[in-house]
Amino acid sequence: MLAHLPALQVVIPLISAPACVLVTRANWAWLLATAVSIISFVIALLLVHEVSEHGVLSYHLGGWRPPLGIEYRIDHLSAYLLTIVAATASITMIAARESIKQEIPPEKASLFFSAYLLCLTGLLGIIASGDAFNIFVFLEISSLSSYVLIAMGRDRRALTAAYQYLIMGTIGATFILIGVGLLYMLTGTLNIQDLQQRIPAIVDSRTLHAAFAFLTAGISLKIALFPLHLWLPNAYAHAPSMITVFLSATATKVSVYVLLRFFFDLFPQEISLQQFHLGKILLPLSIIAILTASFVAIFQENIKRMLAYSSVAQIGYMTLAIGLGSADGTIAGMVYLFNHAIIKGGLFLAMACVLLRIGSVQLEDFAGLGRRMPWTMAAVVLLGLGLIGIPFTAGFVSKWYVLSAAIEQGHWLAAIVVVGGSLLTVLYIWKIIEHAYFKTPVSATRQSQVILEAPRQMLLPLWLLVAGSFYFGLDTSFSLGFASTAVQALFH
Amino acid sequence: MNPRSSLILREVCRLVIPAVMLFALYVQFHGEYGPGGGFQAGVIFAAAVILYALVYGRQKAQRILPTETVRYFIAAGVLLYAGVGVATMLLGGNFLDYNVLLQGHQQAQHLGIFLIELGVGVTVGAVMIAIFYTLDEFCE
Amino acid sequence: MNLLLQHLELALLIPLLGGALVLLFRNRPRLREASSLFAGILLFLYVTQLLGLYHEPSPVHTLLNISASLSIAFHLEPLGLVFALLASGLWVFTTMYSIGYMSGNSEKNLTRFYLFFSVSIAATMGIAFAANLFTLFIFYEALTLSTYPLVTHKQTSEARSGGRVYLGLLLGTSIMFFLTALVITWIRAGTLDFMPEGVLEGNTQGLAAVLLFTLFMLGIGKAALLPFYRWLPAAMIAPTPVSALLHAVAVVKAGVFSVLKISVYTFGIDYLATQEASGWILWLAVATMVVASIIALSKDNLKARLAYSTISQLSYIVIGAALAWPAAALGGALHIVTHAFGKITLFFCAGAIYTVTKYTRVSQLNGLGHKMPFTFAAFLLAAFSVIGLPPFIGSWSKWLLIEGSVDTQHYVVLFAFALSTLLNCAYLLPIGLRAFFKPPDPAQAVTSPGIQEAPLACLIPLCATAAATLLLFFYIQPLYDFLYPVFNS
Amino acid sequence: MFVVSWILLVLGSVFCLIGTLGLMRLPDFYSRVHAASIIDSLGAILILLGLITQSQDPLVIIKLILILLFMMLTGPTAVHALAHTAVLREKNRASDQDPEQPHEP
Amino acid sequence: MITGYFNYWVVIILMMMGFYIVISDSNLIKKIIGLNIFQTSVFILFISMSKVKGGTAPILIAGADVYSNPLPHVLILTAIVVGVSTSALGLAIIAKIHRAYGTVDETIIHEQDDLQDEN
Amino acid sequence: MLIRTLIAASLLLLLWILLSGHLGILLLSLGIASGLLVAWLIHRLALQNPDFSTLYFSLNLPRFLPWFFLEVVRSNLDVSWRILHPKLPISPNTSTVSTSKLNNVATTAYANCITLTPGTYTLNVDDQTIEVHSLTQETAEKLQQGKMKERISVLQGRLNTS
Amino acid sequence: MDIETIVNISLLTMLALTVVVLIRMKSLLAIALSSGVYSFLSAGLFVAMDAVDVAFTEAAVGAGITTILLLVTIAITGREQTVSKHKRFLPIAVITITGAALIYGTLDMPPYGDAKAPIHTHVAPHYLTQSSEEIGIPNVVTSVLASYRGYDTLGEVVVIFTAAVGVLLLLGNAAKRSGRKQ
Amino acid sequence: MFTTAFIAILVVMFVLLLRVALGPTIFDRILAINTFGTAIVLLIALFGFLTARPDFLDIALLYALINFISTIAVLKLFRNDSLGKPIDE
Ligand code: NA
Ligand code: NA
Repeated sequence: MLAHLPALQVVIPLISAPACVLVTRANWAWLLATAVSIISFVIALLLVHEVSEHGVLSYHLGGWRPPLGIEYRIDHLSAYLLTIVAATASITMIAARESIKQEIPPEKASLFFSAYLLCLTGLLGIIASGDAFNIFVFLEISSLSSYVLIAMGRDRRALTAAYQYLIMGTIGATFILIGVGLLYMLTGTLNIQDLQQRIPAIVDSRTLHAAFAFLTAGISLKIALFPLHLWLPNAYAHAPSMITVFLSATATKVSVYVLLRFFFDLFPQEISLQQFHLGKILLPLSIIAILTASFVAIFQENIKRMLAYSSVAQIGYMTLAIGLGSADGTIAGMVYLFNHAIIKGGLFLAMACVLLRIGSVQLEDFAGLGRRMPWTMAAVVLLGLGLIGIPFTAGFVSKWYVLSAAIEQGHWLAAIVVVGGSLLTVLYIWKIIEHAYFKTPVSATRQSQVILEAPRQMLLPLWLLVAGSFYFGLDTSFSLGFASTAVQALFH
Repeated sequence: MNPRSSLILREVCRLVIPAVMLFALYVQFHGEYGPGGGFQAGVIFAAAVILYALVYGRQKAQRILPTETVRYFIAAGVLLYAGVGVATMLLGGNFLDYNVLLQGHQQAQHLGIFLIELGVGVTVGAVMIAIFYTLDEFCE
Repeated sequence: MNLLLQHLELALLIPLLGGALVLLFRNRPRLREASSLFAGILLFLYVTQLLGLYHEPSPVHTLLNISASLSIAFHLEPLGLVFALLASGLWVFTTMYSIGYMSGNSEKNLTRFYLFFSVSIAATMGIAFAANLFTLFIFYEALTLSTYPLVTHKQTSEARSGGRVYLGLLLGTSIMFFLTALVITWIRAGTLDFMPEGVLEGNTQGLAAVLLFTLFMLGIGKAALLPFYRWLPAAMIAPTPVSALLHAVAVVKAGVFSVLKISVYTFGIDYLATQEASGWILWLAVATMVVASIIALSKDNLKARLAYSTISQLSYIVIGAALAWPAAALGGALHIVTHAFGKITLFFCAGAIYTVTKYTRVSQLNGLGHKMPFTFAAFLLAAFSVIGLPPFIGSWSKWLLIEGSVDTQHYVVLFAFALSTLLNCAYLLPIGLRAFFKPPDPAQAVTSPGIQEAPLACLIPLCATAAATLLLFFYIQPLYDFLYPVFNS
Repeated sequence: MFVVSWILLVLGSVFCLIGTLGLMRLPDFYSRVHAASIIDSLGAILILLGLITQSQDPLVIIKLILILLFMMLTGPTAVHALAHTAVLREKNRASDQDPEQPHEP
Repeated sequence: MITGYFNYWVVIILMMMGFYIVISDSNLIKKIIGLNIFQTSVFILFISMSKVKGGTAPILIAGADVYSNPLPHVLILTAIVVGVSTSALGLAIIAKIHRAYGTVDETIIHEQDDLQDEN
Repeated sequence: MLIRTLIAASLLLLLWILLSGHLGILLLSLGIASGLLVAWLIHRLALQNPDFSTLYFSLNLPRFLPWFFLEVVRSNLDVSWRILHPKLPISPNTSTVSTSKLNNVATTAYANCITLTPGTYTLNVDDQTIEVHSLTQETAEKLQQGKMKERISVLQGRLNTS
Repeated sequence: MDIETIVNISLLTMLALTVVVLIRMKSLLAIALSSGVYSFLSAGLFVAMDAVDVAFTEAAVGAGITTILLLVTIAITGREQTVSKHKRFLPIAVITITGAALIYGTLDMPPYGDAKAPIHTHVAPHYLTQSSEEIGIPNVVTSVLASYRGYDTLGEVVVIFTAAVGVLLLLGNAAKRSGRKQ
Repeated sequence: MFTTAFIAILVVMFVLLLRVALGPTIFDRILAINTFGTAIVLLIALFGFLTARPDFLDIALLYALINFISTIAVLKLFRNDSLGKPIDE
């Protein structure tokens, strides 16, 4: 069965999604989703092991050799991303029960978890696939399910956010489709490895330029790169809490993966960088993203929204690192991606706890929360430190490598922005901490309100992430080590 | 309103709806020889049901084809499709490698294609009907 | 006993365990405070043990490798040992003093207070024993963060805004400049380890060296150079023991200690001199020294005046490093110690005065000397030491610094020292003199009648440290000998 | 056979064109329905007959006949439903105004 | 030149007109229709690629040996399904938006949201 | 009921064979299965007429078609001539024709035949009448003569004339 | 010019006209119906370009589903007219740039129908020549769809399944409520 | 031979499109679109013959069968303000 791992990684959640629809009890649906997430995680770990032992795994779906058929291709990079997504999924699902019980009516739970499983399927499929069009298909599975999941938020703005995301996401996906179509037109193949072989011969074609442009625009939309990020803050702010946790830690990350896969693998990276000036596109946009989004985040009163803007900025860090165009920069980007998944996932999880207990994530309602929800808020502080990039946390490691990659490339502006962005992060994270610990609630109702600490089922995963943030701040053998092997393979 | 005002529509649909349904099944099973296949068949079949709902009312359609049943079909099609993949896996082939289903590889391919097209048809038809039901119920 | 040397993390663990005990006994104030004090004494004993065991060359003890080039590692070297000894020793006094002060002023949230107090000492120990720049940086940041709750302790909006400035400037400068400098060093030198000769020789020249040194100096915001000194006066909102901790024990001392350590072990004093990397930082420090003194003179608020005094005094140490001359650097190192004793006494006194009278302004102190004789006597002794008059320890470090400026023929610096000394006199002495020789304000005498000497828990530490400023003048030689090899290898 | 087919196709085309002309010339919706009927009836019938006469494959002929049959079944039904609704609409005119039908039904 | 590229150019124009509807119109339903047009034009682009002059539909028959490329057809079949799914979902969301806001006009929705923010 | 379903199934199988043209075992059995399935669905959906009226009518239909085709041609020529005429000689009007003695199937056929011949189309079907829109007065009058109705009423056979 | 080209060009032109008409229309009903015309025309175009299966799908979807779904939604939201508050300048800029990029991209495309283009020489010939042996069915589109790239089709089914789950999840509750009322 | 018919159908389509654009009533548009369906059926049938691929007739048949569904749906919307209610309510 080991040989089938690449397929099982995607097929198990895929099959469980329709199975979940048939489940009638909310708790069972949750149990199924959780079990499947954990199984996916185990498979991802096995894949990491397999890849480390035997190198790249190629699985021929339908038994047809590529490029005739579709290939699942698990290299270090895919295994790395699979682990991140599956781990996030597991943690999210373990924590999800209470929060979802509160936010989703029980009769809809099975459909809801089915949609979640579909989203997971899509994300895993994107990562596992070695076929450009198959990536598009699974991208759509994940996108459609995320539109649905976001629209399930309690506020009516969740609907408009989901709609906006649907429009933007579909435009992005269609751009990617155009790009893939033009590539296919020029080469006659859809297999990524095959494309990689064939692209250098046609590098002067203007059609290839157009393909590159459309892929860039499409992927940037999915990544929420400035100025195509407008869908993200609303979507994250109004989605059901656990969905925000899941999506923030996975969705844009997987899009960053697609960026890497397309521009550093499908297009040989020297072509992307030297012929198509990918770095010159990414760097300025990333810099603006980091600065403006961080700045906007400071003025947000809704903390989920604040963190969402923060995500836009953090994505800027990743694309900046990748845009530096060096192997070190890309490694830094990957480490950043890994660590940000932990930290931002944790922060949104903490927000889920808060929302569960006080029904609001407005800044003013955080006053005095440090005393009332000590464990949750302590986690916010520790994860916040990680987001800022304080040493000992995973966030530091990622900032460190981005910064050093920037300086190594002599890109001083980027270096300044990296550290400047961290300062802006301090500003908005500190707003939360200050309210939670050094302020007493203003309104009498809030003062007298009995606020319980979040349930253990949520605190445990939350603190697991906190521990992760510190663990990966101290031991980088997986986050950095595996990422560098992955990226070095791309850079040959 | 006079019930005879829609007489023509009802009478014509007595003929057209079965024809469309049969046509859908024809399209379902002739995908290997001509244009069409599971997806088209599913859509056409759904169109027949929708036509029925338009003429005779959605609730009457639902009495015969209840939402719950449709929901089962939605899942069943996907499960059939993926199940073929799992079966090929258990028989020692790769996921969706139909060649392991039967001895002769062409027969095996035929069987595989037949089954997955059926899965597609069932899901697509059921999905379209379900979406129409749901949207229309929401309209009330 | 080798075990002690091999496990320098004990120096962090002891205060952290103290913190854990504080948390454990959060509902039993006596036990809580006792465990805080106990940890302090234990730490001090531990560091003295280290001092006894110290021999060269000390091995680097790596706690953990984060990646190939980043590790948390500790080592023993004279500079760090002295700093650790100073900090742990003064911590004992400060803890004692806090117990008196905090209960005397019936402050709240004491568990948080003692907890972060312990954590900040642990961070200070980490800075003292850091074997590489990365470790130093980590504990530098940890110190900032762990002192923030202390600064914001009162939870008023004033305290919050003070805390914001404190955190913003310290974190800001460290991330913006310190971290950048760190990365540059790493890329240039390939290592972040502290080496006796520095690590930059041969791979960084000219403007790059100047730039790098500047980044480090600006990045170490805790050294309170112009223009990043605002955090220190902002932090005056904190309770007095915290001010003592900030000014004498941990924060600013950690800053200037980092300045010295980086100058010596990353750049190397010789290298600094040959590259003239420290040239304009020297002038910046001189300017800070003079400007801060003048501002101090204009402040009526006692703690603000002391704060500006600290800023001015810190510049002495930076000048010591920036002169890039062994004697001066040694003077700087000594000044860490000598200033600590003087300044902690001054703050203890200020706190004692506040505890008893709730007075915060200099102009309110007229005639108080008769009611609080010990406090004001101690104040005067410490003031003499800070000014640099013999026979107080302050004079030794000042002397070495002046010698350094003469040796390097920086006469402007020499003049600045003279000017600063005059200004020191002008803003410190009148406080004590006013208390003893000016008649009390009649209005005040009515509103606050029963003023008496400070509580014993406050009085003992302040008298002890004041006595130390005098006594240590005669026992400075071992310290001098101990530090000498660091700067004259 | 070929000639027959040709004639049928051309005639069918002519009727279609006349139908279109009517669609443009006739003054109102109710009259235009008649013009559209020409395309739907004789136009379609003749062209399909032209194709039937053209082909040899019985399957093709059968399919063309089926097409014709179903068109003759559904086409008039749709037209009738359309006209019927237009009448109903005219009766309920006062209640709601459709900006894209300023004066007629 | 004209016959060689006419298909592509018209397809691009169609695409851009669909895209224009999506980003310029404030009616949510019309946006979905714009999206449909946009996507369908991309389908036409793909199918244009697949065409071989003198070829015939890729259903093997005796007597034909030049066939158009079947692969883009397959891709587009999938893409059509994706398009329908997206539209269905978009329309469902619109239905709910209408229930929540009483309108399907973006401008009015934004106005309502802003108004809510102020209170 | 069973008989009706079986008849429906065999008619559907016939349609299947016409569509498919393949007479292999597999496809034929699929055809039978499909026929039965749809027949069952017809039953479930209550799409059958309570009697065999549709069947009878359809079987008789070929007798009617040649006449009707000529009628269609004639009316097409008439309307075409009017469209091409520069003066557009039309006089649109609505009138009613009776449907007495026609069953539902025949009424439907009548209405659709009226629509299929250009110059007239059905506006509304009432209990005993069909409302017709005519392009000219003459076509309306011609329809009133009831020739078409007569021929259609023959088709519905003896079964029921309700 | 042969008849295929004429049909091709005419249909494309009509497509463009349809969209122009559609942009200018304000009645949602008329717009929904016109989008049906767009679907008709593209199905015709697909036939003209040998994509029979695609045409079939477009026909089924366009005539049977899309319009219906649009109409149901219009039934829900009311036949409200679009208040033509168009944002003009930015959209026009965006489409001009995107369009220009695409037009630029076409300049190195293999001309329409060129049999020597790489697209027709690399993988596709295998399907056309080997499918009858490897799969054994005449419709190569089906053999690619259901076997060679059968996994994509599974993905396609999952996409549509997702849409159903989404619609049921979003609107499903209303059904239950109204069901209880009756 | 087919050319004539093709061109005729194309012209018909153009004119129908014009009718869709001009209206003036919604019913004119629906009428034109309904007839457009007929034209497409004929076009596709003709194309099958032109390319000697009668497979295409399935598409024409499909249109012949279900083209009127959307017409019915629109009219239903006019009558009942909903698609799912029984038509005679
Ligand atoms: Na097919
Ligand atoms: Na007629």
